[in-house]
Order: sequence, then C-alpha cells, then structure tokens
Amino acid sequence: MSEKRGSLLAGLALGGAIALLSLAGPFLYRADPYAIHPAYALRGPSLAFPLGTDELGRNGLALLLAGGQATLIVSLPAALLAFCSGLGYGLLTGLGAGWLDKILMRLLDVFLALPSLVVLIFFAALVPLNNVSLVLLLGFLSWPALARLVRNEVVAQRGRDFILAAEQSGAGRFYIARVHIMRMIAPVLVVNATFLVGDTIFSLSALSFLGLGVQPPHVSWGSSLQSALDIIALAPWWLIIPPGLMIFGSLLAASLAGQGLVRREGAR
Amino acid sequence: MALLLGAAPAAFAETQDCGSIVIPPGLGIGPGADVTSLNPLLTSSLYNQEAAGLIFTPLLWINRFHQIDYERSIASAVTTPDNGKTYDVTLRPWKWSDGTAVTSADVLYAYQLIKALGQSYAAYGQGGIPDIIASISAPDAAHVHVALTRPVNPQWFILNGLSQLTPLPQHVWAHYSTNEIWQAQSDPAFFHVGDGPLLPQALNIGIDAVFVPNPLYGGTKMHFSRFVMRFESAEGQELQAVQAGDLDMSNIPFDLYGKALQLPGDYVVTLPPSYSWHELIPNMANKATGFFADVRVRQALADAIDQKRIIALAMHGLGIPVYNPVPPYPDTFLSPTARAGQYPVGYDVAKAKTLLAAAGFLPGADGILQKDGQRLAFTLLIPAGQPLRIEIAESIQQDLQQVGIAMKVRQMEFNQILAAMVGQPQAWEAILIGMNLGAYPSGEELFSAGAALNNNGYANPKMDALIKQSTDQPGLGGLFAYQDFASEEQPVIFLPNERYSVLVRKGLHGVQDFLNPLGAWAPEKLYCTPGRAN
Amino acid sequence: MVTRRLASGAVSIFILVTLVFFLAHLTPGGPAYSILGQKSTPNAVAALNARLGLNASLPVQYALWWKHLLQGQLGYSYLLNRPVGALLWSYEVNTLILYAIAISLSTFLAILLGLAQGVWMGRWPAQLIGAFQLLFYATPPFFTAAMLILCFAVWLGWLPAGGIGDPRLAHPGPATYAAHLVLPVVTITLLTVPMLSRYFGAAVHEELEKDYVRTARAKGVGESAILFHHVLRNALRPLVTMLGLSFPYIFTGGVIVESVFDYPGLGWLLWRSALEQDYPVLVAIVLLIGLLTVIGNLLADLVNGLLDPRADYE
Amino acid sequence: MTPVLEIRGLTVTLPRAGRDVPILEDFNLTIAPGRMLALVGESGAGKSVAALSVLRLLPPGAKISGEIRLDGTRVEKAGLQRLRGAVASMVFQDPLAALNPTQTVAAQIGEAWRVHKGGSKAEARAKALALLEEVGIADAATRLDDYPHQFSGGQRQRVMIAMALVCGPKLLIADEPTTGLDPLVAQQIMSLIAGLRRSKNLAVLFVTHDLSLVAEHADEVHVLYAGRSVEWGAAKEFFAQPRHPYSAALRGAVAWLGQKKLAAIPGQLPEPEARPPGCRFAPRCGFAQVDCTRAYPAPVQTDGTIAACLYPLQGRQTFTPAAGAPAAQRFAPLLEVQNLSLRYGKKPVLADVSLTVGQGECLGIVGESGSGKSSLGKAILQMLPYAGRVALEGQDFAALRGAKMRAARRRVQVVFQDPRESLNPRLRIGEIIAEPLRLAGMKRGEAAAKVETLLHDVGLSPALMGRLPGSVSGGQAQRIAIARALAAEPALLVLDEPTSALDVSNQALLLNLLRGLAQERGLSCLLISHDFAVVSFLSDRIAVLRKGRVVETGETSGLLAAPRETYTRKLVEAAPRLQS
Repeated sequence: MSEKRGSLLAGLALGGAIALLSLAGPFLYRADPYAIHPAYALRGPSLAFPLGTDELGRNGLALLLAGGQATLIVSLPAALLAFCSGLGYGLLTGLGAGWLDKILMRLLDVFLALPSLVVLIFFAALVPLNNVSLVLLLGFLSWPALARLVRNEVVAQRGRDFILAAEQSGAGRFYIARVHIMRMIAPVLVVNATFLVGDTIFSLSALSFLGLGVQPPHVSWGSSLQSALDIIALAPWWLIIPPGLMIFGSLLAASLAGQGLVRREGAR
Repeated sequence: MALLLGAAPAAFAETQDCGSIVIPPGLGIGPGADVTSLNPLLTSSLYNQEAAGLIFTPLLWINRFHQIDYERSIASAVTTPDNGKTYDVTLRPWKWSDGTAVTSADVLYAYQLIKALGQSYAAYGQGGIPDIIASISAPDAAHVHVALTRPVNPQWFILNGLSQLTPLPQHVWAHYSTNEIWQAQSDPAFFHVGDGPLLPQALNIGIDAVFVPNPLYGGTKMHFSRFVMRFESAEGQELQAVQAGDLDMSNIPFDLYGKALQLPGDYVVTLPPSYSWHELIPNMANKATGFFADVRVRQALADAIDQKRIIALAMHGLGIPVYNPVPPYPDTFLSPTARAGQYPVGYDVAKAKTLLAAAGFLPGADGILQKDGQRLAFTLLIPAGQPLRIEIAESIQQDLQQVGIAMKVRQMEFNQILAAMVGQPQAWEAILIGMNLGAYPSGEELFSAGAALNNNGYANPKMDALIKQSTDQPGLGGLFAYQDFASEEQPVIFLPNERYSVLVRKGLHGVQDFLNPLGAWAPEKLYCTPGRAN
Repeated sequence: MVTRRLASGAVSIFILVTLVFFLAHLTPGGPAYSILGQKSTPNAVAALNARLGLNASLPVQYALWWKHLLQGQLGYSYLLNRPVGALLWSYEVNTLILYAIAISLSTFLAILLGLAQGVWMGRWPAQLIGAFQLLFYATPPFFTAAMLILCFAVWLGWLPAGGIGDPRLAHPGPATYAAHLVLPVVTITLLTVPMLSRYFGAAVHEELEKDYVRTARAKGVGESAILFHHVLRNALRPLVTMLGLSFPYIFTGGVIVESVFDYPGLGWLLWRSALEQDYPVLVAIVLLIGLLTVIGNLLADLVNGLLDPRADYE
Repeated sequence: MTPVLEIRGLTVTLPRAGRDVPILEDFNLTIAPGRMLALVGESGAGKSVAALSVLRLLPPGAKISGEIRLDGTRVEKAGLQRLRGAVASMVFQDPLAALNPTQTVAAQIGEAWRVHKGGSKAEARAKALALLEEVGIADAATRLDDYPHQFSGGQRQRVMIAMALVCGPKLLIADEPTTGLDPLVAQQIMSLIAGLRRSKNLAVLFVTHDLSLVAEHADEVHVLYAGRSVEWGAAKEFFAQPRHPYSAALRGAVAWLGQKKLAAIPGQLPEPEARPPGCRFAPRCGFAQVDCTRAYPAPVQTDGTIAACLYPLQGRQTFTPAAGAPAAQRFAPLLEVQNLSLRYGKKPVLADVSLTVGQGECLGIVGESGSGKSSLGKAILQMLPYAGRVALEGQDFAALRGAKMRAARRRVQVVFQDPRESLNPRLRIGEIIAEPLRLAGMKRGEAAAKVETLLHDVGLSPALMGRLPGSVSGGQAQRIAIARALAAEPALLVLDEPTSALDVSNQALLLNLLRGLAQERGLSCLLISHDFAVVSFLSDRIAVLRKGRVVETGETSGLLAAPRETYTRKLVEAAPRLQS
C-alpha cells in the first residue's frame, strides 16, 4: 500500500510546491521581471541575478516566477475545461442512441487525427489572444483524448447486470449516468484529470514555439525556453534548465499523482 | 559617421580554384529562405532576386554607392537629351550563353512581358514602370529609345525604373505564353539560356539551388566550378554549418556575434547595412488610435524611443539609427542637414513629454496619458518567431512606458499581419516591420496620399508636393526637401537598421565586393587561397 | 471486415480534409501575402489571387481540388512553385527515414524494458524501469531536445545541432547525414519508449498471470521457454494495437522535434505550410496523415489478426 | 507395490494482506497405482492448494512444509521439471483459459511430448493425433491445426486430458475438471477419466466440491473442511454411511433429484485467518459437545471410514427423500408468452416459444448452455428486442410506451447468476436495495425503514446497510439482490441461474429462502437453470428448452417420473440423484 500512496503524495507535494512557487513567487521575490538592464545582458547566475539574465538583461529568476504564474493561470483552467468537455462528450457518446454514438465517434477520430497546429493558427488568427482565449484554445486541444477514454469506459459499463436491474425498475438514462456510470468511471476520470494538467502545460509551452502563447513582454516557461533555444550556440544553460525543469516538474507531479491514483483505484 | 569597410582585401596571394562554393540565400540581408523562382520579373523576395541576378546581367548594374557601374551593365551609356522625358540607351556587345547576341529586341521583349504580366509583375509601379513609358523602340540592335508620358527626374527614372528592363532571351522565351513562363519560374531547365555569370543546374526543393559558370560570360572568369545556394532555414544552424565545413559563408545572428569572433580560423566580415530600415507604422485610419493623426504624438513617439539602446541590445551594436526615409548609408542621397546629423527628432524624453502635454494629454490614474477619455494605449503587432523584432518591441515598450504611453505587443504570423495592414484598417493599431528601398529612395510609393504601400491613412498635401518634386524635377533638391519634411512628419516612426556580419570560412576572399547591399551578387569577385579545405 | 474499416476510415479522412481545407482558407491572411511580403499592395494581391485561382468561391475551389485529386494531381505549391506530389515526396523521405529508425529503436527498447518489467514486477529492476518511464514520460520533447543540443552539440560539439546533412552534396557525405539524425532520433525515442514499454510491461505481467502459463509449467516447460514461446507472442498484440493508434501522437511530437532540430521532414513542411498558408501543400499533408493513421490502425489490426486467430477483427 | 503419491504432514501457507496464513494443515494422503481418490470440500477448504502443491504450482510467496513423494522419489525444487508432465500431470477447471488461445492444439500437445521425449515435430504431431483419438475427439486428424476457441467446452477438456497423458504419467491430478460443464458433458468426461484409469492403470487425484459426481467412480473419498482433513476412507463405506457430521451435512445439502426438503448447513465457512480452535466444524455442528472446541480431534477408525471427530456418527442414519410433491393446483394466468422468437444479428436464438406462468406458480426453464434460456428470461424482462407476444396480467408489453411501459416492467424483477456482477461495487448495500423505492419517488427516510424489513425478510442483519458489496460473501450478495427485487413488489420474479455460482451450503440456503418467499408472498417466479435437480426442487411446472425450442412442458413430479421426450430423459438421468 505504501508504494501507491507514496507516489500520490510525492506528486501532490511536488505539484503543490511548483504551484505555490509560481502563484505566490512573484509577490515574494519583488524584482520586476520586465526591467531591461543593457549592461548585464546574457550573464550567468550571480548574486544580483540568482538565475542570471536573458539577452535583454532581464532578471532570470523574476522571469521564471512570472512565467510560472502566466503558465499556471492558463493551463489549470484549460485542464478543467478539457476535462468537462471530454467527460460530457464521452458520456453523450457512450449513453446516447446507437446512431449518435457512430457519428460522434467518427467526429472524434477526425479531431484526434487533425494536426492541432492547423487548428491553432486558425483560432489564433481569429480570436484576440488573451488569457481567456488561450484557455479556450488549450482546452480545445486536449479534450478529444479524454472523450474517447470516457466513451469506451461507459460502453464497457453500460451492459452490466446492476444497470440492467436498475433499468428494470424504471431508471432513466440520466439516473443511470448520475448514480451508476459516474461512480464506475470515477477512477478513470480522476487519473486522467491529473494527466490532463500535464498535457495542457506541455501544449502551452509548445504554443510559444508558434509565437501564439503568452505575448511579449510577458513570458511563459515555454516561451523563455524557446527564446533560449534561439541562442543555444552561446550555451545559456541558466536560461534553458530552470524553465525546462519547471515544466518537467509539473508534468512529473501530474504523472506521479496520476500513477498513485491508478494503483489505488486499480487495486479495488 | 565613418563606417568600417571591413578587412582590406588580402594582397593577391597565390590563388587557387575554389571548387564548390556553398552559401545560404540572404547573406547580409536577413534570415535566408528557400529560392522559389529564377525569373527576374517574378521574384518578389530578395532571395529570389539574388538567384535571378546570377543568370541575367542587368541593363544597369547599381553599385554600393547607388551609381551605375557600366563595367557590369549591358548598357554602355544612358542619355536624356531633353533632361527627363526621353532616354537613349546604348547597348554593349554581349552574348547569350547559347552564342546569340544580346540585342535591343531583348530589352523590348522584357518590357512587353512586364506589360503582359500587369499586376503580377513583382515590382509593378516602381519607378513608374510600366505605365510611365509612352513608347519604347529599337532604332537598331544596339540602341533603345524610351519616351515617357511626362518629364521626370532622370536619376529617379534611371535608377528605379529603367534598371528593371533586364534583357531577356527573346529568341527562347517568345515561344512560351505568359502563363507557361509563370508556371516554369522554378524549373532550372527553362533558364538554360542566360547572359549572367552563372547558369542554373538544379533547384532541389528544400535543399539547395546549384549553379555552374556560364561558359560564354562576357565578364571576368569565375574562380570556382560550382556555386550552391544552400537553404538553411534557422540562423543558429548556419554558424555550426560554417564550422563543420558545410557552408562557406553565413549570416551571424546578432546574439551570437560575440561567439562568432572567437571561432578559430574563420573570419568575420561586417557589411554595410542593407538599403532599408525598421519602421513602427502608427495606424491613423483606425478610429481606436485616432491620436496618431496628431503629428506631435508621432514626434513624441520618435523622441521617446532610444534607438541607440535598441542597437546596443537587440543588434549588439551592429546597426545605424534612422530618423528619415533615406537610409544614412550610403550618404549619396542624404540631405545636407541629415548629412550633418541634425534631425528634427531624436531621443529626448523631456521633449517627448512636453509635446504630449502640448497635444492635450494628461496622465490618468494609472499613469497612462489620456485625452477626453481616450487612453494613449495601443497594441503593436510583430511577426511571430523573430527574436530581433521581439527584442526591439520589448525595448520600445519600456521606452514608451516612461512617457506615459501603454503599448502592448502581440506576435502574429507574417502573412496575417500583411493582410491586416493592406486590407483591414480597423483590425490593427500599430505594426513593426522592415522596409527595403529601391536604388533612388523616393517616397512616391510610401507616403504620398493613397500610395500603393501607404497603409496607415497618412495624407499630407505638402508631403505629396515634395515627393512629386523629388520624382519629377531634376536634381536632388526635391529629395532633400522631402526627406527633411518626412523626418519632421514621421509618417511612420523610423527605427534603426541592422548591419549584418558574415562569417567566412578560412581561405575564401573577396566577400566585401561579392555582396552588394542592394541584393545583387558579383560571384566573380570571390577567390580562394591555399589552406581552404575543399 | 477490411472494406467496412476502410470505408469508415475514408469517411473520417473526407471530413478531416474538408475541415482543414475550409479552416485554412478561412484563416485571415493568405498565401499571396507570404509570397509578396513587403511588396503586398492591394492590386498585386488581387492579381496574384486571381492567378492562383483563390478568388473563386470556396466551394468551387473545393470541388476543383477534389477533381484534381481524382486525376491524381495534388496541385501546385504557391510558395515553392512546385507540384505538391514531388514536393511532398522529397520531404517525406526524410521523415520516413527518421521515423523508421526512431520507431524501430523505440519498439525494440520497449520490448526489452517491458519484458524485464513484466517478469520482475514488484522487484527492484521493475521499479527502476518504472522510475525511468515516469521521468521521461514527463519530459516535454523540446526540453529533451534543448538539453541534448546543449550537451552534445554545444558543450561537447560531437554532433550538429540540427538541420540535415544532405547526402547528395559534396561536402557532407553520408557520415554527416547520419550525424544529423542522431539527436532527433534520440529525442523521438525518449518520447515514445516510456509510453510503449509501460504498456508492454503491463501486458507481459497480465499474460504471466493467465492459466495457460500454469498449464505450460505443469507440462514441464522451462520458464524462459514459456516467456518467449507463449507470453511474448500474446503480449505483443496490445503493443501492436498501441503502435497503430499512436501514429498521430508520434507525429505531433515529431513536428516539434523536426522544427527544433530544423530537420526538413513532413512535420517541418506541415509547420511551414500552415504558417504561410500554402493551402495545396497543407491539405495534401493532412490527407497523407489521415491515410497513414487509417492504414496504421488497419495494419495493426491485420498483424493482430495474425498474432491471434481468435478474433475475426471487426 | 509403492504408492504413486504419498503426502506426509503437508502444511501450506499463502501470503494474505502481508501475513503468511496457513491454508492447509497436516494433510496426509496416499494413492496406489490405478486407484481414484476423490478430494472433496467446499471452496476455501484448501483442496486446490493440496492438488497444486504436488507439482509445486502454487502462487508466488507460498511456503510449503512436509513431504511429498511421487512414485517413490521425494519431490524437490531441483528436477521438478523432469517430474511435471512425465510422472504426474494436471488438468484444470476452465479449459479455455488453461489452453494458449493463439497456439494450435497439435502444437500444445506436441510441446508436452517434445519437452520430455525430444524428437522431431512430425513425431510429436503423430503422438498428438494418437492422443486426441484416444480421448475421443471426432475426426481428430482434421482438428489437429484448430485453435482452442474452435472446440466446445467438453472437447477442450478432452484436449487438456490428452495433453496431460501424452507422456504416459503415473498420476493424473484433476482440479474440478467438470465444474462449469453441462451435466451431460460432465458425465462423459467422468466416464472418459474412469476409462483411461483402467486402460492405463492410472492413479487419479480427483478434486471436486460435488459429491454426486464422484459417487460412481471414486475408490476412496477424502473430505476437507477449513484446511483440515475431517474424514477419509473407502468410497463404498463413505457413501453408505458418512461418519463425520460435516460429511453427513454436506450430503444432506446437495439437491438430489426429487428432494423436497434441503438440510441447509447454518452459519458460514470460516475465513483462513479466523479458523476456530479445536474442531473447526464445531460452531456449525448439530452434534457438537463442549470438549469439541478444546483440541483438534485425533482421527478415529470407525467401522467404515476414519473420521477426525470425538463423536463419529454410529448406526445407519439414512436420508429418505420426502413424500411426493403436493397435488398440482390450477393457477390463474399471470404471464402469457405466445410464439416468441429472437435473433442476435443473423443467428436465431429462440423460435416460436409459448408458455404461461400462473398467479403464485413457479415455472422452471431447463436447458443446456446455448439453448437460449437466458435470452428467454431477458426477452420477458424486455431487455432484448423480440417478435411475438409477451403479456403480463393480460397487458401486452408491445402496446405500452413511456411511463406505462416502465410501470409494467417494474412488476417483473430479476435476480442474475453472478452476485458480484449484479451489485454496483461502489454503492452501499442500503442504497442498492433502496434503488427501486427511490425510483418510485419514496423519501430517503421511509425507504431506509423499508430496506431494514427487506433485509430481515432475506435473513440478513440490518447492520449490512452501511457496508459495500465487496465485503460480503457470494451467498449474502445474492440475497441482497433478491431483497432489491422484492423492493419493487413485483408480480413475477425471473431467476436466471441464481444458485450456480454459489457453494453447496449457500445454494441450499438460497433455495430454501426462495421457496419460503414464494409460499408466503404468493410470488410467481420463472426459474432458469441447467441443473434439473435445483429446478425440480422449486418449480411447480417445468419447460425443457433445446436449441431455442420448447421440447416438453409438464408438472414437475410427472415429468421426473415419466419424461415424454428422449432428450428430457437424458437430462433427468444426468441430474444428481440420491444413491439408494
């Protein structure tokens, strides 16, 4: 038992630390992340700048914290949005009539095969890029995978005896979904919710490769990593490793928590 | 402003054949992109012009100082008996690569093809071509007579207009329809006849364009047997490639300039800036940013922006400030006041603040200036994924913050920015973009009311008159008056232009003369000395 | 069975292509601006659109596109002025090489790790592998790529940071071509191995618990014989299905890897054509991805059909 | 003659929840060549563990002490492979899972041969063919390259036996080989094993929970209860007069054909962790005295078998079947089914089935697996689309829609076969039973009270309301399912194989409960099962179903005494009957 709970606790602890660092950080470490210091451009870590400076001489640590804040306030709500729409779509497909299931599944296959890049550029051009639209954009990217999972799980549960018995006593489709289905697919949902958080953080960071993520001068972990990549020949490791580790840390926290939950739920 | 001319060419040590020369497109101009067309009439991008320039010798070769180098031109002389309305061009004996002589008929054919292409012609309207020409005729094989619809400033027409009539192999191309010519623009086989130094051998999509010396080329012989334009699409990779021996030259991204200097063996050549500038286009047509229409606001913007800091930070010191619509290098067309460095605008935060106060802007609660309810705030659109532009924008944002102007920055795909700029005046507030100029820096396409490239609704009768004078009256008086007035008007906020440096592999020389900031290459200037691993 | 599967696959692809076709065309901007760049003036753009056939109504263009497709033509790339078919093939070769090496390497490693994890479940080797899987599952590809470039290309300078050494060029021979492949392949492998090996390990462990393994032991068959003759074959089936299904996942990862390493493969071409709205190339690539995904799933099922006679794969 | 199998003082512990729990203690057994010993006990008694420990096939973490000798040589960890399959081999309960689904029958039998005898593939293939013919697989030559899923249940078991005997072992260990097979098929497998025993002078250790099965074939019987041997000896003696109270109770609880009264064994089988001191059957034993609980009773040689009991049963207590069933009453019609037919895709399942169930009557539906009996139940419950007319109290379901249909369906409730499957593992037992009440709009408080009475009606304590289904035994779970069905106050209760997943003692309890409920509440029910004895115990009338057609219907005792159809007669003969 300890090994299962261990990874769950480790995941939550790591995730909590990162969230705390990013959300509270900017208030604790007072430096202005966007102040440009031409004289100190591209310097390694020093006392004045614990995490060095970027090519415009901005404070690396302050950027990292501001980046964390920008990343989390967008990716967490996006994960929630993706979770709800994926769950809704999955339930609708799983419980709906046969023909509805066929159509929605066909549509789902299309979404899963659709290169997210095309969709991104389309929406990014039409919708003014602010935190809200980013949440919608990211939410849109991650829900299909969860939808398919929920649908398959619902279809697997739909034929079970205790559901037939409930229907025999006059249970309607919504009662079945609310009382029986939700409880049975709860473990799958919980586990994938944690992985979803990891996915949205990763997608936001990938977005900055397109210049579509957080807009300058604001930064997200992904955009700092990306701008560091442009000058990789100068080996600015202090610009690459911290944001990379923060993204890695949040993804690790999500999968650790997810892993712990899988074993705990799976064990029943 | 003495400009470093780069290393003096090495003494004529014992030269050796260079074998293959491999360089990326866009040397000295910007991040290279694939060559997609070899037809000089259809090349909208500078990189395509470089490739086409290798195959066809221009009617008039314009050198680094914007003077015609008759040594390298097909025309041996251009005269204008009535000082601006009619022109006589004498051609030099010259041969096509299949031995046929280059005649005036080839020049006339080029003109007819431009007329046939109409708006599809890449430089339509530049230097008045083609509509300004009333008639063009070839009294004999070596002479072309051009009559214009109205007398114009000869320098303007010759440098910007006449120079476009690159002779084309009429005896080969005439068999094809305009559409077929359009369709074959990227097929090397179609360009087997050329009169330039090189002929195209292959255009491998996404990889390179390979050229071989034109056996019947009239100019000096090449010092190499193969000339390859290699499409590296990320600047970071190019430095690596030069060191690894994959490339002979490459642009040095500004951030990596320091590192490039220490690379063993290879050496750095810093080039004069290309004939262009960066500009922040304030959109006066957009109701949301009506305040740009007030010249004092535009002047305040120009005064608030510290161009020297931009050069120091974003361009690592390799750039020149620009305050008027004539790039300061070469100083051929600089007005006396500009040449003396006296511009009506310049980095002066206090002046900017007084100008804004005079314009009636008072600081709001959040410190941002506002006038009868409208905050002095706007969003600057910049092309996505270009580190240089991002850094310029971030530096400007800080500067404007000091004088109480709030500027947000947003990255957008380049073609979407252009679409908004050209077609949707209400969809954008300000745009940061580069602008390249023709040999004669007149502004008829840029700032006169309703001009093709005037997208921010700027219109000023005095500006129109001065521009007209610079293109229609002979002499440079018009040009000088126009540039001084434009510096005062700041129809777009002029920003510094970067000076690219090129990393050159050990043993390769003549780079300075080979690269011409106006984009035309002189491959015969390149030569090699021993010690160059081939 | 196969025909029904192909039919539903065709429907998906049809919807996919239609969606992307309209999505791309409706995005503001347009290829004309990418081509003309600074020289974009209203008249020049209009003339270019006319020549490219872009000012016809969208449904007409769509119908035209299908007509050409049925005649086997994929149209002309606006930006590269080249027939899309030839264009696609030259980029696709690079992607195929990259993916062939990366996926076969990943599958091989996944099977090894999976076997070890399945057999020693609960003991330290399995936990070690589990930790490895967790770590690299949580690593975003561009961070892996950045670290690899930092270490091997910049600090150690052993390998090129990116791009592609084209074998046809005089300077960079096949050796440098291979050198350019190393880092992208390692990145994709680190991207796919955790997922595949965890999946395979679970399958192996599940098979080991099945009754027929106990019967084999009762027959006196040795442990290793059981593992390779019985368990490996049955555990491969879910892995093959997983491979068939994971094509889109690997491709999206690939787009990022190709753009970070500036490796001119299909992912990179998709990236560019999407940005510059080179519609014919974009839609052609999407069509290709759709086809490869459907075929990938079908192949996975056929292979599984061979592996397991029981299922007449519906 | 040295015995084939000798087991001395065998004790086996298995890790459960972190602790090593003894499953089998001080187990002794010997089997001479050619003799068949039946090892009998309920699930959890440790009989499978005993069988598996002979060839050390126990799950990981099992610890074993004591001595096992096979054909004279001690079984050690080393050389185990040489023994397995050559000296002794095993046959398991679920043949489909025990065969590798992706390998041909010839390959799997051939493997058993080549592991020990080597030789070429062709030779192994010939051997496999010979064995398949020997175990009675029709036209074995064409079936060599078939896969396990292409054989029926019985044929698969024959393949398993072929595989076990291919190297001519001296001992065959069969762990419940016939459980889960239809009675007719089970009987054929038993006679196959008996035949092979004689022809190959093969010793057989036959593990089962079903006494009736081994009555005709076993030479000796060994009864296990809660991990200890309680009685062992010659089969003739045992069946004539079981000496240990548990053996006697076990015989009484089996639903012999025609039996009208079942002696259910009170209480529950103790969990391995919580086995009582002294004689483990004492808490449930009718004859228990005070000293039974002090120490585990030493084995006593009675005039028949040996029994580990301080007060073995004396004299001949015979079990007389009860008198004939009450006279058949006429019942008013409740459910009418006319020419009902049903198809899964293109496969016809039921064809032109007609039957009626009267008010308070219990109709039995008997048929082998694949006869469509479950589908008939589901059709009547409106869970499957069908053609034909099904009417409850004169009201045809086809004419009903929406709320009327839902109300009509509520009057027909169902109890499924697998208790685990029929309860939502994540809902509290109180909530499960209250579901039909809540669906009818009853408030939470009122429903809770009703649930308590229902729990009482099915003989369960109200304390169970707060617990989850996972924490109760199979028998208790089935009774909860019944309580839930009763909550909807149905007119008709459909029971789909209600007892086949239960142990003998739980089966008896459940059948008695159902019988009581039917009489008290005048509840009419439809009992579906493949076990003729169970159906005959409860139902007033029986319909025999074969391949989707009703072959014969009749009043229970009349049908048993003189079945009209040959198929029915074969079914009746295969049913467990009391040995006179």
